[in-house]
Amino acid sequence: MSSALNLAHEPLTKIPSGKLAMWAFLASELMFFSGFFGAFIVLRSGNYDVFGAGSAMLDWKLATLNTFILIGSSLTMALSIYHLEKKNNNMFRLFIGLTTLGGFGFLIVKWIEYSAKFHHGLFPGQEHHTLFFSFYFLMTGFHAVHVIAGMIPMGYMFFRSFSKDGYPYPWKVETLGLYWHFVDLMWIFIFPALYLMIPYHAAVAGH
Amino acid sequence: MNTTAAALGVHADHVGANEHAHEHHHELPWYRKYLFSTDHKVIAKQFMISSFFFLFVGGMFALFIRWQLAYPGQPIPVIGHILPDTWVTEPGSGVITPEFYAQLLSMHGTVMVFLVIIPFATGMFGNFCIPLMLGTDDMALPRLNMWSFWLLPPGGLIMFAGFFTQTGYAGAGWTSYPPLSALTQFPVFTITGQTLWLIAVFLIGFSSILGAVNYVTTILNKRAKGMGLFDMPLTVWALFITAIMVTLGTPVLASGLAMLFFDNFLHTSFFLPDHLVSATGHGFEVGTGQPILFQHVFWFYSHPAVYIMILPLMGVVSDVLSVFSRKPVYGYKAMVFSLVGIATLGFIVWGHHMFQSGMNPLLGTTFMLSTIVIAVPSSIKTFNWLGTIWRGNIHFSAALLSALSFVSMFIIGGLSGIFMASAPVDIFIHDTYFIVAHIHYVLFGGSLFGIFAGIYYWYPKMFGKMLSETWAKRHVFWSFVFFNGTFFPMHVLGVGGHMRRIYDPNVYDFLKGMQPMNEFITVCAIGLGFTQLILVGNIIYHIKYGKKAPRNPWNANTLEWAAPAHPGHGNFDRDITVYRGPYEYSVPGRELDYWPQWEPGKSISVHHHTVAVD
Amino acid sequence: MSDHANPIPSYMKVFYALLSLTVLTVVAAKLLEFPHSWGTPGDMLHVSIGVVIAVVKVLCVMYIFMHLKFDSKLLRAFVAIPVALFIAMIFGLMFLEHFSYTH
Amino acid sequence: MPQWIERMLHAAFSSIDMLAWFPENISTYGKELDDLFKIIYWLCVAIFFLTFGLMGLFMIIYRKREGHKAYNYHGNNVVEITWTILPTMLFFGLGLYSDDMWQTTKYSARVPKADVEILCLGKQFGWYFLYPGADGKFGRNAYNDESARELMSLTNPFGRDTTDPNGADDFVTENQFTVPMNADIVVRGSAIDVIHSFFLPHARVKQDVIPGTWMNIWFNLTKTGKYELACAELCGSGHYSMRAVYTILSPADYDKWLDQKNQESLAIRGLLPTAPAAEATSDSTATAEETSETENGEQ
Ligand code: HEA
Ligand code: HEA
Ligand code: CUA
Ligand SMILES: [Cu+2]
Repeated sequence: MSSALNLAHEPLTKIPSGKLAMWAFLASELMFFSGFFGAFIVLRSGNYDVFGAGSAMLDWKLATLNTFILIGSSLTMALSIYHLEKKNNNMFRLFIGLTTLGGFGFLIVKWIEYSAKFHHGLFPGQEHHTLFFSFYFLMTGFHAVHVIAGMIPMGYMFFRSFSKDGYPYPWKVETLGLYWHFVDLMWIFIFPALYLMIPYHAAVAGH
Repeated sequence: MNTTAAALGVHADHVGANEHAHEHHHELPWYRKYLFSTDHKVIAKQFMISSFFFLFVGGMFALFIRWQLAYPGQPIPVIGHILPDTWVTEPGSGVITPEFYAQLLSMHGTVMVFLVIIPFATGMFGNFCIPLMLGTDDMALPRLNMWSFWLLPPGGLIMFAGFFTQTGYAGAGWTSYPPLSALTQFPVFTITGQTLWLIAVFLIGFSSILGAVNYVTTILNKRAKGMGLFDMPLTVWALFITAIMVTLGTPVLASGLAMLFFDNFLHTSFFLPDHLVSATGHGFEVGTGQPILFQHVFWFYSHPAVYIMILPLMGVVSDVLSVFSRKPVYGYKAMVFSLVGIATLGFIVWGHHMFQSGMNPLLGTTFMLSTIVIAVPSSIKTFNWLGTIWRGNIHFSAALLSALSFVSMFIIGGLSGIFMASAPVDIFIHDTYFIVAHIHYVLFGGSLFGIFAGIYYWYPKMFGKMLSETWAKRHVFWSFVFFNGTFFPMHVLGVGGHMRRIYDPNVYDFLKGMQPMNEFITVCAIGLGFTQLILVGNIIYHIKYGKKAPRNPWNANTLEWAAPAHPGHGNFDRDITVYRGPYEYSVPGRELDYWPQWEPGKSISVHHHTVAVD
Repeated sequence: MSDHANPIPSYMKVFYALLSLTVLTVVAAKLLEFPHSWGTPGDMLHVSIGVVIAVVKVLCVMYIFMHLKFDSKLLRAFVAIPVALFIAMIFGLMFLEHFSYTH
Repeated sequence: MPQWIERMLHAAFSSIDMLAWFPENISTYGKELDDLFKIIYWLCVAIFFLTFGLMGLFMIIYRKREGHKAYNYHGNNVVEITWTILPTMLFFGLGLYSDDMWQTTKYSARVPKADVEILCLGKQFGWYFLYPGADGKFGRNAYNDESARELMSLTNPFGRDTTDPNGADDFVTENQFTVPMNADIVVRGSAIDVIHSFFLPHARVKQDVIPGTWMNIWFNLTKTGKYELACAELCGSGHYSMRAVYTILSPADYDKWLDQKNQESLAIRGLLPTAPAAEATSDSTATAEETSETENGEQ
């Protein structure tokens, strides 16, 4: 009955509701991570040596690689949106596929990193963990969960793009894209915080 | 013809008389209609039912607490012997144990805050009022809306599942300060009541974030034609500000809960210092966490949360007062700006809960000043409410009486907040019953009476039936009386130094003289609990047997009253265009004392008066 | 945004910028590994370089990849609020922990 | 009328005079705090009567009357600004006025030079106090040396280093402490397991004590006698029973008490040949070395 009425009109802000809601949700995600970063800042100052020693044990080369992978997948994500809007389904399929692949690549590298840590007896919260590794697993873990959560709809879109008319909802991809860039964005902060800010002498002394 | 009907507005009640014809458009299976519905009105009712259920549970917990305080060492009547003889009651006696007492008060606080007031205030009113008052067909993202409800019952269930763990419910207070909430005598990967509590609150928080995201989007994107932001009723404004606070505040709590969860479940040490000594705990050597950090994170959310719990009701009360005084809200813009002010300041005052916590006293000074400043927007609101009824033509309906109870109880609760806001005064009254009195004056006397007002006001639109005004007034009256009997004396206990969260005050010599007062409180509390049965009975009985409600029973202006008496999916049966603000009551030059927003007509504003022109 | 000019060049530019900034931040961090402890100028410099580069990268992502550059002013204002709060909170905490305890 | 109802009603009516319920004040700054409370109280009473009076008045005067129409009025900015600025000034005054007292009680810089210094530890569910003993100096312990935290254990909660000669005469009391009257007493408080709160209702002192950090708590008591210490922060099921007593003695009596304690503790360590027999303590956790606090006649 509402179709005849003027109730269901264009969004007043000209921003599609899904997109606006995604931005609001990302604001909330930002605050979620800011809780972790806040705690990180506070506790790092009280435990400088522990954080230095822990950070020195991380593999910054793998992490740099992962940064490249995520940046790349951000690019392919943006490109896939562009091509879907241009109704170019094949290119869309290619790029959304590449993005998903990027997600996989990221997780694989992450897994290599984690298993090396487990191998060295570093688990979150076992008796001999250090506070630094609690943060390491907390932040990268939640980030990885976000990566996985993004890959699920992404994979779905990839498979849908094989159907006859291709994937039909550009705005959904755009919304997902916002999310994916956010995941990238969080990594941009996590990377230097965990891997790069090492005090040199602690790195030597601590291990 | 459509336009004339619209123009006639509420006079066209007969237009809506057979509106139910519309509902049978496309029949949905029952579970899509009642359970997994995406209709905001159904979701609002779901929130209402679950909140009432949890109110009952939380209230029962409160009565157990009260029994123990008034009659320590005596078995709980009736129920005492049903309860298991483990950590719940002393074997064979039916007397609750200290452990169980701690769990009761923790669960009471948590349930009331997270499962009663927040779902009532944002979940129920948010869902019901926003689309209807904006004159639109539904939320911007109906499916998301459904999810925001369906995360709540699992959250509640998980929390209550704590009862079946080895140690029972979470027992560290609703604030769950570590190390208490992180230390367990069990190895890693053991699930305790506290673990479940953390998961549950996390889920509930997620539920309110999803809801809030939706509200923000809907309010920005889906207002009826012609409706600017400053044509929105204050209820919607309040819900809008609240939703923003939820979006920005709740995730911070979630991050704190996540860290606490790892401390509790995996024995990390975010909030645990090194070398803790306890018979059961685990000491760390590597890295020093900080217990106070959790308090910062917790109150960064939970102070805004107390405003999350009251702002929507402030909006509701403004609407109700205006409608039943037949007068515009005094200082509409000031009301909006004070909402914004409360919300903004609300994010920088959290430290007032931590004056005695051992954070740097310099911060105590800053937080004291900011806290005192936040009372200013609250006083603006109070005076504007008084201004609203000033020179009105007050109809004493149950909704108005509840709203006035809200205002008066909020004043008392707010004034007791001023004592605590002064850090040196807080030294003595912190963690005493003075605080408990404050909590209940603002949360029960404030929020819950606001919720009563909202229910009495919107019931006709929710269920298409009228409530019994007589019984409603009885309920409000007795609630008011028993409420004050229960919670006013708590101020006195607090001044006497009576600590909160203690199982048996008689351990202390200086508290011994207060036993009679505790008994008086308990008797009133029982009365208060039973009085709520009137409300529930009234609601349930009149869903079926109530008089059919007209479209606009209160002769109100806002858009929900343009909808059919019992709106179906899609809400409206007419085009909605908004011509003026929501509060044009008693406009000179008009015969009727109200002027709905959807009714065309011109007016001018002369010296703060509105005058109709033809 | 489809009515805007072809965005691919700007995407690529951002992509290269992000890559080089990543390299830059790693190199800077590795070069700056000299003995210093918390709160000393050395640490401050170390942290500030990392944070500033990260912020630049994030702005690139938000402006181009997330289309804020092409979006309305309203949305930009909308986004600014939480970002401001985020920054305020981070700085607030840095401030807090400086003054946290009465020893 | 049944007696219990009478008792209750009496309680309800006597509650109206709230200020009469304060426990007796025995500390120097306690009076100032109480006075501040009273100022706010009377301020609030005034606001209460103002707002409730107006509300009641409006409800009567402007109740619904047939044929009467309300006044269409949207508010007045001058009025609005007035009632914004007035409370702001009032509140700021209150805040500034309060702040001085806050600084006195809590700022580290304002903690006076200690006449008596005691360490205090909260545990589930009781309190330990450590006195510096005859030499007036603490030995190495978790308070004055961070690294001594490693020594902390259930039997040595203060992490005392037994090899430090300064510490040989330090002694511990459990669930009670004794202080002189009219002296600036500084308590350094911490906890070993969870957060507790050091609450002396009669002295108007409250401070949470947190594991891992030491709080400065100071007070100056003006009366002799025996009073209660309570824990004011939920710390587990036994929170309610985490009570201690403290005795305030005149300076002369205090010195006597201190001498006696020192004798006892030295005796226990075998440092003195003659020792007044120390009674066995009732508490189970502390070792003989730690629990030399047996107080004759206490409790
Ligand atoms: C709806 C919930 C709600 C609301 C609205 C408030 C409102 C306020 N609260 Fe409250 N508060 C809680 C819920 C709420 N609080 C809860 C749940 C706790 C306990 C948590 C726990 O520890 O478990 C708590 C605890 C709490 C504390 C910590 C106490 C302690 O633990 O030691 C403090 C301290 O400052 C405080 C202060 C205030 C102040 C200043 C306001 C102000 O906003 C009030 C402003 C209102 C008025 C002042 C009245 C109206 C104004 C006038 C009539 C104008 C004229 C007035 C003057 C000129 C004075 N609150
Ligand atoms: C909105 C919040 C809210 C509400 C409504 C209440 C309601 C009540 N509260 Fe509570 N309370 C808190 C929030 C609330 N409380 C919080 C946050 C704390 C702090 C917890 C902590 O320290 O961690 C607290 C703590 C607290 C204490 C302190 C415990 C302690 O420190 O040791 C006490 C003690 O008397 C108490 C009592 C009561 C009583 C008697 C009621 C009564 O008003 C309850 C009356 C209601 C009922 C008895 C139920 C109503 C019945 C129905 C609706 C029946 C109909 C339903 C069906 C049939 C389905 N509360
Ligand atoms: Cu210790 Cu409560
Ligand atoms: Cu607060």
